[in-house]
Amino acid sequence: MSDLFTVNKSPFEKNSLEAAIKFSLAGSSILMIEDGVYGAMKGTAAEDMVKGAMSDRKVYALKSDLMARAIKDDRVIEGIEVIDYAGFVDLVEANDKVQAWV
Amino acid sequence: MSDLFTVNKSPFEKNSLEAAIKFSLAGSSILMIEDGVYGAMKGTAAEDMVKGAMSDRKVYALKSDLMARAIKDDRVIEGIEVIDYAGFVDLVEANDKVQAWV
Amino acid sequence: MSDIKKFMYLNRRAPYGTIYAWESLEVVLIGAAFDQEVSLIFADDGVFQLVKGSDTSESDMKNFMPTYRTLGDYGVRHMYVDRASLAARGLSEDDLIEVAWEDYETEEEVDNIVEIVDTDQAAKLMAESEVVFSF
Amino acid sequence: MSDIKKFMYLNRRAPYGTIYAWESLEVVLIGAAFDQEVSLIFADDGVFQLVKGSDTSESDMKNFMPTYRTLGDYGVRHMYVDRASLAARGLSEDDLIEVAWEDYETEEEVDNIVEIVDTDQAAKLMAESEVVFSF
Amino acid sequence: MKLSVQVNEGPYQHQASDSAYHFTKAALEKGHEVFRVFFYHDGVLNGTRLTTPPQDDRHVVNRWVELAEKYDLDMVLCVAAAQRRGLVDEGEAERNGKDATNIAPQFRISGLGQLVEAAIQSDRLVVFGD
Amino acid sequence: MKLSVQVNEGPYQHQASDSAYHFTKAALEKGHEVFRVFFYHDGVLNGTRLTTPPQDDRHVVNRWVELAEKYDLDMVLCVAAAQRRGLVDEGEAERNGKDATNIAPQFRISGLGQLVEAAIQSDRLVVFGD
Repeated sequence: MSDLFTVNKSPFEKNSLEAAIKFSLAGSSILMIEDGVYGAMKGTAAEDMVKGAMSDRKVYALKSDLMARAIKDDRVIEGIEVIDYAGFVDLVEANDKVQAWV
Repeated sequence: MSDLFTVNKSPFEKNSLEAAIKFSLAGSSILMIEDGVYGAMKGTAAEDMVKGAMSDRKVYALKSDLMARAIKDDRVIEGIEVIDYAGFVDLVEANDKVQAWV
Repeated sequence: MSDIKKFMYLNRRAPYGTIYAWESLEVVLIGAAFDQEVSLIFADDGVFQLVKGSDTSESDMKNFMPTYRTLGDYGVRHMYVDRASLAARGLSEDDLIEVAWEDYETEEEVDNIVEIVDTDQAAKLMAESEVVFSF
Repeated sequence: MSDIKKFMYLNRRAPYGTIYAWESLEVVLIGAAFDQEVSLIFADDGVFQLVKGSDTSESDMKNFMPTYRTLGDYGVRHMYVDRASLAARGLSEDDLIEVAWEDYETEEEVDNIVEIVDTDQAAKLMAESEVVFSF
Repeated sequence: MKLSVQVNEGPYQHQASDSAYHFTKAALEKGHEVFRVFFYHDGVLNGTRLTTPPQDDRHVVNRWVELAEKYDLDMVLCVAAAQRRGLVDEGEAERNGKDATNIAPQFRISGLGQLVEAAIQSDRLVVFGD
Repeated sequence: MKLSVQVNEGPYQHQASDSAYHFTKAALEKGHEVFRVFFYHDGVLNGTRLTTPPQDDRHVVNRWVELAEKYDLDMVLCVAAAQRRGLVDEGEAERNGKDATNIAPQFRISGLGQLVEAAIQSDRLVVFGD
């Protein structure tokens, strides 16, 4: 039993990422899309929260959204997996269901 | 020189109220409307922030929005002035300009 | 029977400021025709949806609060509320509406299906659902 | 001369996730025809609008980042960036684009009108403006 | 006082249009001059005559139309925002080869310059958004 | 895998419709079945044929239409949401006394039951919103 949580809000603006982490069980996957990918950046006020979640959850970020927001690979927190839309589809298939945390 | 800041977001969901307080000078007025009126409630996690702002800023909340959200007068932080739309218009006139913090 | 799924409606938004709370309710009402196992969960600002005493007479908006009280009649079996979200907003169980439920076949009755749960329990309940509608 | 006002465009949203950043720019571009005293301020997630290196080739959205670099030609005199907002996002001045400005009459030139300011200064700058456009 | 109002969100989804309406109405009732109401972003969607809200709910579009009729209000939809979102009058339909219009009476489509002009001409600009 | 997709925001204002489109396209290209794309809330505004976006930007509506043509996609606009927001087809125009329609080809207007049915019939429901 594992779920995919999508998060599309900047962690500096809205509490969606924080909430998704809080309400996700260990073993869940979290996928950052749209403005949610700001949560994948190194060196921000949200980094500790994200790293904490990564201890027992898998975190992904969508490549095209990172690119549009000028977040290069070397600015992405290590351990976050960068995927494209095909990878997004695979994640949806690999998990039991998807929960959107908007 | 004094400005009116309008805030229409719940302080638990978005950082608009916090930002409006941070970027407003002493002597400014802050008007809570729409979901922003949740910031006027007693006993919440945002109460200290609001009371801090009230030391040198005047805080208002829109009556019809408080009513719709079931925030009765006795749940409103003391010192916050509850006004109607006519009062909103008067505030706009009394201040040099209005800044919307959405 | 494989067509009976466990539905969870996740409500994280305050009412009135946006339409999501109301249009989410509309799905629940329509969904009653489909005989699924339906629960609602209220977290973050979604807990404000259940606070009693809403009065829209001066805002000219439709007051949809009474609809929540009827959800038991629309096949909703559980309405969970996240305890920490309530606490952060200075709210307690006394501030929330009560929703009754009755099984007309078995005559089983429940006075109030609104139940306050811890965050861990809320997370488990969502994990055990088969579909999560997010609003 | 009473028709010359001090305009401040307040930008607090990230680009692309919503259209506000781009449609705000459109106002600035059109507004150039009106010869006002125009400043922009970037705070909270708005600071992300000025980060260089945006690449929308894989997202099929219009890349409007180049437009910011031309704002000096559209009568924008100052682009202020809130220091604390940058710091919370792990960003520094090096991450931001530069925008040049030239007065064609006096031949006065400024290499870069992007200026990082403290929150207090940002508050003062907004207070001194006569109109604040919020996006 | 001479006011202008900017509305950034469409009807129903967000309360912004409701708030803008009640504010504008209160200002007019107090005798203030409203120079212009400018609809930007999704705000242009307030100007469609094709809505049919439920009978037990307010009619956001018609309220604006009636207020404009009563007070001779200038209600402008931004043309660029309207094109992106499918808000069309006769002129736009002709220019862009559309086979229908959906603009409500009392609204007109014009350029962003109308917002800048409103900000210059008015004592206050009040913005309602999401 | 059999998928359904829910879109809660209109075109351009939020990226949600873009994300939903790219996701749906990727799923179809991988050979998955998309049972239905359901447009709810402001999402119904994706279904208007009256948009004319700038030439240098993507055409969000036409992209959906072309995807539906290519893959025979079922794209449903919620009727209640559509009525509030002025999205009208022939039947709705007749029922509500409207003098124009604005629905784009490939879209159809139907009830919320179509969303519930999609959730029941599909292996996964993926929601894109604000």
